[in-house]
Amino acid sequence: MLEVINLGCLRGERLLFQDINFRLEPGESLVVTGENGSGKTSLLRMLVGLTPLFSGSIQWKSRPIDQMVGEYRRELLYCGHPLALKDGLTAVENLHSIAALAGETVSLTAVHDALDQCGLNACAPMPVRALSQGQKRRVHLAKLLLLKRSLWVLDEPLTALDVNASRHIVQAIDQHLRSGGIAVLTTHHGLPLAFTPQTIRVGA
Amino acid sequence: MNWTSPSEFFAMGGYGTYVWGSLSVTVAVLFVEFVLLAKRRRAALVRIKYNTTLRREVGK
Amino acid sequence: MIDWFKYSSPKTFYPIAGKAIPWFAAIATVLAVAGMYVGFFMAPTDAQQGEGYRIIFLHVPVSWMSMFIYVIMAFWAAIGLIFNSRLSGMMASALAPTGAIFTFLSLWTGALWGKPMWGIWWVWDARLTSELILLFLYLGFMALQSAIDDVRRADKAGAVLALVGVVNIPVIYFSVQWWNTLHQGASVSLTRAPSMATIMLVGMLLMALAAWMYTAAISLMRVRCLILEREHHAAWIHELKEIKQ
Amino acid sequence: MNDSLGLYACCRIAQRDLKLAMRRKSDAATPLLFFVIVATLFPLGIGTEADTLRTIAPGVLWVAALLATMLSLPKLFEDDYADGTLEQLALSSAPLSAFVVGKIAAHWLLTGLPVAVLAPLLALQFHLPSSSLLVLSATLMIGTPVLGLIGAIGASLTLGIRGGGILLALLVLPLYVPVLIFGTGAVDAAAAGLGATANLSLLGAMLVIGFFFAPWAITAALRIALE
Repeated sequence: MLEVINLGCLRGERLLFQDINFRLEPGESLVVTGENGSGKTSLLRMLVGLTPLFSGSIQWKSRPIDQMVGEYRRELLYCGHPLALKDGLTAVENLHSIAALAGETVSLTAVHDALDQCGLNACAPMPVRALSQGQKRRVHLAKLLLLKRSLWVLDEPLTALDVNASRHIVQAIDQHLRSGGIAVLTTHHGLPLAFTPQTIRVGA
Repeated sequence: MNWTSPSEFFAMGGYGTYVWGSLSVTVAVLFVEFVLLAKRRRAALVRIKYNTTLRREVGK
Repeated sequence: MIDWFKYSSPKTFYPIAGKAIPWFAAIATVLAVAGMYVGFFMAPTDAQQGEGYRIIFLHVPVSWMSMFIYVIMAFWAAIGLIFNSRLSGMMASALAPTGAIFTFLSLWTGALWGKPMWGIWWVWDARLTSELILLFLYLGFMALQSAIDDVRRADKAGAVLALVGVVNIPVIYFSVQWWNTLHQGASVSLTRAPSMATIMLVGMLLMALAAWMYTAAISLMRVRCLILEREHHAAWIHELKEIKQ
Repeated sequence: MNDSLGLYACCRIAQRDLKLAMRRKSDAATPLLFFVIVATLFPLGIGTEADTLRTIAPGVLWVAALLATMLSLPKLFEDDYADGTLEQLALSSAPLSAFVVGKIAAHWLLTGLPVAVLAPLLALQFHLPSSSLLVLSATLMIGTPVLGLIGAIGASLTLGIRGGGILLALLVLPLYVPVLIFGTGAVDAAAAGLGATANLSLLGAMLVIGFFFAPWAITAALRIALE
């Protein structure tokens, strides 16, 4: 499904990594490890198509991703470092607009359901400005449940989450993999997934 | 030939200031551009030479 | 079929440019001397403007060149965006300062011509005004490139700006001319100098070619500087004879 | 399918931007206030002689409008860029250019349109004949979206750059020249009793051309900024 061949990344004048190879089939996951500044985030951004490739290729269903931009993006969900939430909007409004801007129409009940599953029903009508950092993160990750996408690319999904919320996320990822999804993630913490993920280490 | 004497040439029929003002500034600006570039090149070379020797020292 | 991509690598281009620079510089000097000789010794005195008109042998070529350079710059920018080649971006960056200098010189010589002809230093003439805006475009391009730290991003952003600029230049020129006729009536045009004799045209063409060759030489010099600055980590740089000696 | 998706995306982002602006009304009103104050300063600086004011009115009001729309341009993409929304938009299955157009439309509704509505009132202070008031408003109606399209190019190029705001002005102001010339030209022509249609149609042509080309440049610049 997702295949990465001889991927290399040049940042400024520095070669961050080269010859990265992996292949993920439905139900499989990959954890990218490495030190700060080793290029984990760059790898993910290449994977979703934000950063152009310096060398190598990325294929989805045996076709290079830059040849099937629209199709690939409809199956892809990327959660980066910034949360992409608007302080002035409520949690519900934020999720609703995120879904709409991602190109999907979702009902308000679906939004509320997703928030419920993340344990945020009390926060739903509050402006995001009033939420704690961890709560914001959970709102951000609620879109994993809201948008039905087959490829999840998550950059440090457990940052700023308490034990309880982390477990929620891990469960969500497990559920995603069980139903035939693919996940690529970076993490500093151990990630007690039900299926053993592939791991890859970037940087020298 | 238009000019009978050098002084006539330099006077430019009363327009000397303007004609020579244009010419001198043009020449000066282009010359300065050249000099600055030559300096820039020297600076770049010095920096690279420094790095090269550093490499050799480390390589030894 | 020539392998253009081979020549677009900085490593191959650097020595070729180094060999070409003296030639361009020599041709520029010869042409400039010939042009000046024609302009100052062969061209006759103008009936209306006296000797003052001889400024056009500088003014017209630098003005042509100032506009021409922007177009070449945009050309390299487009190539850089399409083929994602590093050298094209460097070419565009190398041309901008020279273009800005020629634009400044065009304004300077234009003002020095305007003073005796019209009695004032600055006339809101369509051409002069367009040149002034062109200078702003060059300065904007250079400011944008120097404000971005990542050179690859700087090249690409500059390329987009150059393309936007080159699309806009005709619109700007047309609008300024429209505005000029509206506010001033017919203005004295600099290039429509009365009864352009063939010999004057020859002088101007020689000077224009000289400016062209100068631009080639100086921008190649600047490209070489840019290559040295940007690729200083590359192994081939350390093998150059100017480094080894 | 793709077109309707684009249109939907365009409307949704415009709607969201307007909603956000309505929650911070003071921010939204700043450019407008700026416009009024700048226009008021000119009579104070130049004097209150009616003929002089009448002559400078189109230029002053147009330059003030131009600066007012430019004032809020750095914000156009900056917030979305900083909080990561922009990269999500770039990864959306809807085309990025649709979002760009939507954001520019919202920006215009918040600055260009109110300025165009307000300008005739200020023009009265400058003793502009009532016949040219409507023309002034019309030129601003057509001209400010062009300013928005051009300005957005500058905003996307200077995204995330130190000193971006002032650099934006340097990049964008020279490109504003044609709009300024045809905008003020129309008002002058109307005041002189000549028809303003020629100028207005030229402005309209620029709007059409800008609408087709600017989004391309903006999306290219945004993707470069996101790399």
